[in-house]
Amino acid sequence: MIQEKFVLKKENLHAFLEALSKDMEVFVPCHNENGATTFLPYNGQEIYTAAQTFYSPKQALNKPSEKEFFFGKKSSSVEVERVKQNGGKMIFGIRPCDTHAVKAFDKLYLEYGEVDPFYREKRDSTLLAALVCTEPCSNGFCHSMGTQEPTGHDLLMVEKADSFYIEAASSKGEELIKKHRGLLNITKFQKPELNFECKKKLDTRNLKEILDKGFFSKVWEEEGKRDLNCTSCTQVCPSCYCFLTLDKFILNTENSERFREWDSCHLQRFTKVAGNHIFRKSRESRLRQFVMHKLSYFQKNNDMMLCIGCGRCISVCPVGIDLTEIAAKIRSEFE
Amino acid sequence: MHKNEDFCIKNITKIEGHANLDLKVRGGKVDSCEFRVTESHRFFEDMVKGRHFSQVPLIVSRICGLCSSSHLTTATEAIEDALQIQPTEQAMFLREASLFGEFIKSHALHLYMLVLPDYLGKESVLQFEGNQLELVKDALAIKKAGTDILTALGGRPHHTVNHRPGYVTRAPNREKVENVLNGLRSVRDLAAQTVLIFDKYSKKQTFERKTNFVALKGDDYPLMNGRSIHCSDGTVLGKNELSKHIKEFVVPYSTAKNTEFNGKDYVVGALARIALNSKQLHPKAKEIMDSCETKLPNHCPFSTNLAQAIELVHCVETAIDHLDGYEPHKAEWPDIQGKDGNGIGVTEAPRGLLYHTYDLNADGFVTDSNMVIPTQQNIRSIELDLNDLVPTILSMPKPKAELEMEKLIRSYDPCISCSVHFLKVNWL
Amino acid sequence: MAKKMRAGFYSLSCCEGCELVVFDLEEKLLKALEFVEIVDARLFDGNHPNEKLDIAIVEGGVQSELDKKHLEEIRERSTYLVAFGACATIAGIPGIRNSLPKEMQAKLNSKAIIPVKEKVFPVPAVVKTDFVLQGCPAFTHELLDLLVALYHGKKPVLENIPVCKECKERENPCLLFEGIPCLGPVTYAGCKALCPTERAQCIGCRGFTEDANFEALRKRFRKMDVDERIIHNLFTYFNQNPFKKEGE
Amino acid sequence: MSEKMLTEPCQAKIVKIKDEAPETKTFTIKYVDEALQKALHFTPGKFFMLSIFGYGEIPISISSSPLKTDSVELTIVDVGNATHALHPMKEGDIVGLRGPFGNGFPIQKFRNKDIVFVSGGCGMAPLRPAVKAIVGKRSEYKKLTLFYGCKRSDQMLFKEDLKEWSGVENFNTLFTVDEGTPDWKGEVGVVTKLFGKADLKPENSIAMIVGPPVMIHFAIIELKKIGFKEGQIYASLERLMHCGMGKCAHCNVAGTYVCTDGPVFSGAELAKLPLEEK
Ligand SMILES: Cc1cc2nc3c(=O)[nH]c(=O)nc-3n(C[C@H](O)[C@H](O)[C@H](O)COP(=O)(O)OP(=O)(O)OC[C@H]3O[C@@H](n4cnc5c(N)ncnc54)[C@H](O)[C@@H]3O)c2cc1C
Ligand code: SF4
Ligand code: SF4
Ligand code: SF4
Repeated sequence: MIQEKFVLKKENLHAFLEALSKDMEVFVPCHNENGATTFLPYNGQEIYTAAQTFYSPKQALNKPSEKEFFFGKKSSSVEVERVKQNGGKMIFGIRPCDTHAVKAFDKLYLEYGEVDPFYREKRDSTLLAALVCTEPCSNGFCHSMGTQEPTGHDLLMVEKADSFYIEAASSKGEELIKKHRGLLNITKFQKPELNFECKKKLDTRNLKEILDKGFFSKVWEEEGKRDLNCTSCTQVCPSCYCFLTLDKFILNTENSERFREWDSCHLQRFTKVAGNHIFRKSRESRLRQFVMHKLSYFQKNNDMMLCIGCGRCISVCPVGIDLTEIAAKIRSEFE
Repeated sequence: MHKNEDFCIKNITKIEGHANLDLKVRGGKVDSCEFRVTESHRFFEDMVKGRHFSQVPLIVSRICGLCSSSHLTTATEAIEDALQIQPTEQAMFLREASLFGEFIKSHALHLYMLVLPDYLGKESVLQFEGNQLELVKDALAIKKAGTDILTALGGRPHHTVNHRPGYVTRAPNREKVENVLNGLRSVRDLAAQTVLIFDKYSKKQTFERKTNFVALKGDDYPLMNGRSIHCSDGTVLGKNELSKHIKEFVVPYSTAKNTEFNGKDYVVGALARIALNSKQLHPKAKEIMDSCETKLPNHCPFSTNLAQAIELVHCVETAIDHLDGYEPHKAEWPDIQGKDGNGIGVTEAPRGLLYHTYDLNADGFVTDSNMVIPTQQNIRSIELDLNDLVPTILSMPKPKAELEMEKLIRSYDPCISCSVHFLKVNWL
Repeated sequence: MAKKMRAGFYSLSCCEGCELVVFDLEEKLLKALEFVEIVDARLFDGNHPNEKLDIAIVEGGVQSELDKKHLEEIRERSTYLVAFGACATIAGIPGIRNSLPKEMQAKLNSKAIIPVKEKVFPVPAVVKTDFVLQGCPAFTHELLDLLVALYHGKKPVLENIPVCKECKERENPCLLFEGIPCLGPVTYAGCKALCPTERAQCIGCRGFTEDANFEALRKRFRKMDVDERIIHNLFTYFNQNPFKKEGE
Repeated sequence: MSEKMLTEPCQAKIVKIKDEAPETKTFTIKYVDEALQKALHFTPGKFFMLSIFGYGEIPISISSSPLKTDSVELTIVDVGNATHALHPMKEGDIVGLRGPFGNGFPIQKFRNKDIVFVSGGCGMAPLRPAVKAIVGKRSEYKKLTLFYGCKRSDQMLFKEDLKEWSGVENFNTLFTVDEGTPDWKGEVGVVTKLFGKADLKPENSIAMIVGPPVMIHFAIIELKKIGFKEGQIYASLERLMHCGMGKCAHCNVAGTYVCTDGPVFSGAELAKLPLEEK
């Protein structure tokens, strides 16, 4: 491990990103052309680090629709071809909480049960350059979720007035620093104390047990009534991963492709089987599935909460549904 | 063929909308000629009543799929007139560019898909073969250049979504416009080729009937923002005066209103525009027009197609010049308050002069409206043309004569959906 | 290799924009013609009223007895019938007429040359409809997907997915937070959130989803201080008033 | 099982097709790659993700005996897009197999017990491997009872097997239909009505239930009435699935994954699952 810490002057930021972009696709936090903050491949645009991005960096790993297989029909066989995933990516400036979302993906796709080669291929070539938060964000509650420190990152960065402090956090990160040392200055640097308090809180003590007990609580019904089921929360959540697979023929040929697409537990089709039977027909049951998956269910197989406390679902909800409030209400009812 | 003959062409094909033609010939002369629009009434004038002004353009754009931008722009202009607001520069720029897109789309489809089969002796483009297939590809390419303008500037090829009275909700970035420009540049030659094709067919047409041309006039070849309305009989009107000169009336056999200008039939559309504004054509269009064997303006209705082809060149060239200077501005979303008043919008749609007027109440909700639409203005002329044309073609076998009549109708590019927008019924 | 599908295009009362989108397939149109044969379409062809069809694509709503007869006759000779575009699927803009005062309707009918029905009906309200393709105008990519699917014997279904889902996939800022009433949460997705991406509100051209929570959305609009009349206007843009009480 | 078998559709050839009932066929399928076929082993109750290329990937239970793995049988009802595309397929056609997935019935644990099989409709398909495995090792188990209910008699699956099983020593097979037809001489009514006709001794018994949700629901209630404990009941569930390996989360029922934790659940587990969520 290189023990030195480095500093990247802000005037060198673009040169640095440019240099990185030569080897990989670098996703940076920025404004997209629609005016929202999100992560996009670097192409010289202005970097946005003032706060957490509205959209999470998950599109860097899982796009809304991705081709997984090509099936080529031959006279007496079908050629099954796994579509190569673009390798060589970095998520630059990913926030600590979001690195935990990546960790949740890793646990699910790479550790629990069978390894998913589709995700592995994308993840293996992805580096994380975490940017530590120094101020609380509007709806985040990372302190409650224990996600204020980054995890699984390759570089660690802290933003200062005119520079970024950078340190390597993995051997891959180290290589990167070696390679681009020309743009970096060595510095003496103490990692700052993260001594801010999140504005929002979620009491996680025994949360799983309490929520499981509250499965039939009235709270679901009340909240379900005002739920639009617009799926916005599942779309912006950095750790929502539910997907479906979809086969499509290529025009009138016998060849076809299989896509993986984001699904959302807020939709009726999520549990619809042949004969149009829908297991979760009511709004409340679908809202409950979302909240419970985040705060309770995921732990069963993956030993961590799926919610990493970024607060995006709260910021995005048009009708102000807030999972920390739901959890608190159920706690008060069932503790 | 006999001197007495009944023609009844049902569901005339390759025009937009449903119409029949009933024509009786007695003693070698046309005894009665009824262009029957059979599309049901569509009541737009009433449907916009009670609607907030911001929603009106999006509703009336559904009058017609082919010229939705024209309706949208006209309504927007009318509402701005009523509210007495000045649209942002960006909005004006994009509106004008969208109209070029619409003209390109509409003319390309009409000329290649609907008219050309007549001249090539085919029932439809679907039966084109060999070299003719190239023409289909050309048509789709030109049309694409037009729809690309609309898609880039307005969100989609039909029924633009981002234009609002006073502003645009979102302007495209330069890159999108760059793509559009590339598309336009690549069809320059195809547009010019279109003129040659239709010159070839037009010069064979000898039929003429003198009519009155009416079109908008302005500093440029005006599609919108015209300052006045000119008429080939010399009348010059401001847009407020138009309603006094245009008389709408209903005929008992058709769901479309007919119109008269100064008590006479008249013609709007490409031919009228060229007749009145040829000086303002883009130099490239002008040059190609002058090189044609068919000399425009003339009074042959079939020449409309040639005029459209020339406009195609004009629109492609002007759109290139226009969009080349595009700079996206910072988005402005002015807060526009309702206000009572009456507003008039007049533009040139691909098929001719288009006129909308709205009355708003103090909160900006529509209380009354009226629309005069190109096709309804031409219907009278179509019938009168047929009166003159039919006696000259009676020697032909009946199917051939019928085809000639259909050709004449198609040359006007009638758009029936538009013509049946009305509610107010004033019985003759 | 399956046989070419025989298709017909029809328009009832509408602006014919949907028929035009077929041309927007552009180069794909020529590809599609390799497996779809257009045997009856007035706009680009002659009339062939007796052809049997595999698939009839109908745009426009039913406004008159004439429309109704025409539609029934089309249904008769087609295996599948597709309602194409908002007028056909949900009565769309012409459907605004359905909420006009009754007296006006009566007055109209007394003078109409083609007798109009007192209401505009969408295609599924008149004949059995196999598929609906939403949108005003309908979307080419969906038409192509449907044709490809049917060619291979697949039958797609319309799922209750709101526009917001796609809006979020395209990473737009939500208009509801800018005080603009947007119908995205209650409207069928499939347009890739076209309007919100242009920063214009969704006006519901793809129809309301079956499980839409209108009441919650109306409350949200009221919270934004949107004029009641505008809210009413919005909910009745393309769709029949979801707040209508029995018997109204 | 290799990663490949579980994570990508492997080509398999249809070698035999048998009409089982209206809209139901049994397909005998073999991996194209023999090595994969050799590597295949499964317990009864497991399922495959079956790819009908271009039409989709659907979960389908194995319906053949686990004792015979040189090919597998899948019994499939024509209900939707994928199944509809599969039905007209012919011998020699290629489909894709991914799996097998799921926990399966722990029949090893059931040795030396009385076994009760309860099945409804096409639920017989996932149950058949269990019956076959148990009948194949008849001496290891005690008394066997099969209750099988169908809508109509012509919809009964595996008629030859049923006949064969009724001849197996100490195997009581009882059938019922919802709608009687003139040629049907047996019982009419729901499957739980049959329970009283067999001499069930709950003490040393295990019940395995596969069928539609309602049937499972009532079968459990009735069995409990007779004296079955939750731990003696096993049922197989059905949910929408897109991956089969606990990743896509579609089959998640209150935190339990039907694909990895199930599809077979004990009565005790089922009692904790809100099967029909409000
Ligand atoms: C563990 C398990 C075992 C099964 N075993 C069998 C069997 O042995 N024989 C049999 O005939 N059927 C079985 N089914 C049901 C079978 O999966 C569905 O009938 C099938 O998915 C319908 O697909 P489709 O494309 O024909 O129907 P469509 O209605 O067109 O389905 C569309 C999509 O919905 C999904 N889907 C629909 N119904 C179901 C369902 N019941 N379960 C899971 N996904 C569904 C599929 O992803 C399918 O691609 C089983 C289901 C499960 C969960
Ligand atoms: S559930 Fe909400 S707060 Fe938790 S990680 Fe997802 S978006 Fe963030
Ligand atoms: S802008 Fe409209 S469609 Fe998009 S998320 Fe907001 S409400 Fe939904
Ligand atoms: S966003 Fe709404 S109005 Fe716009 S195209 Fe989509 S469904 Fe239609």
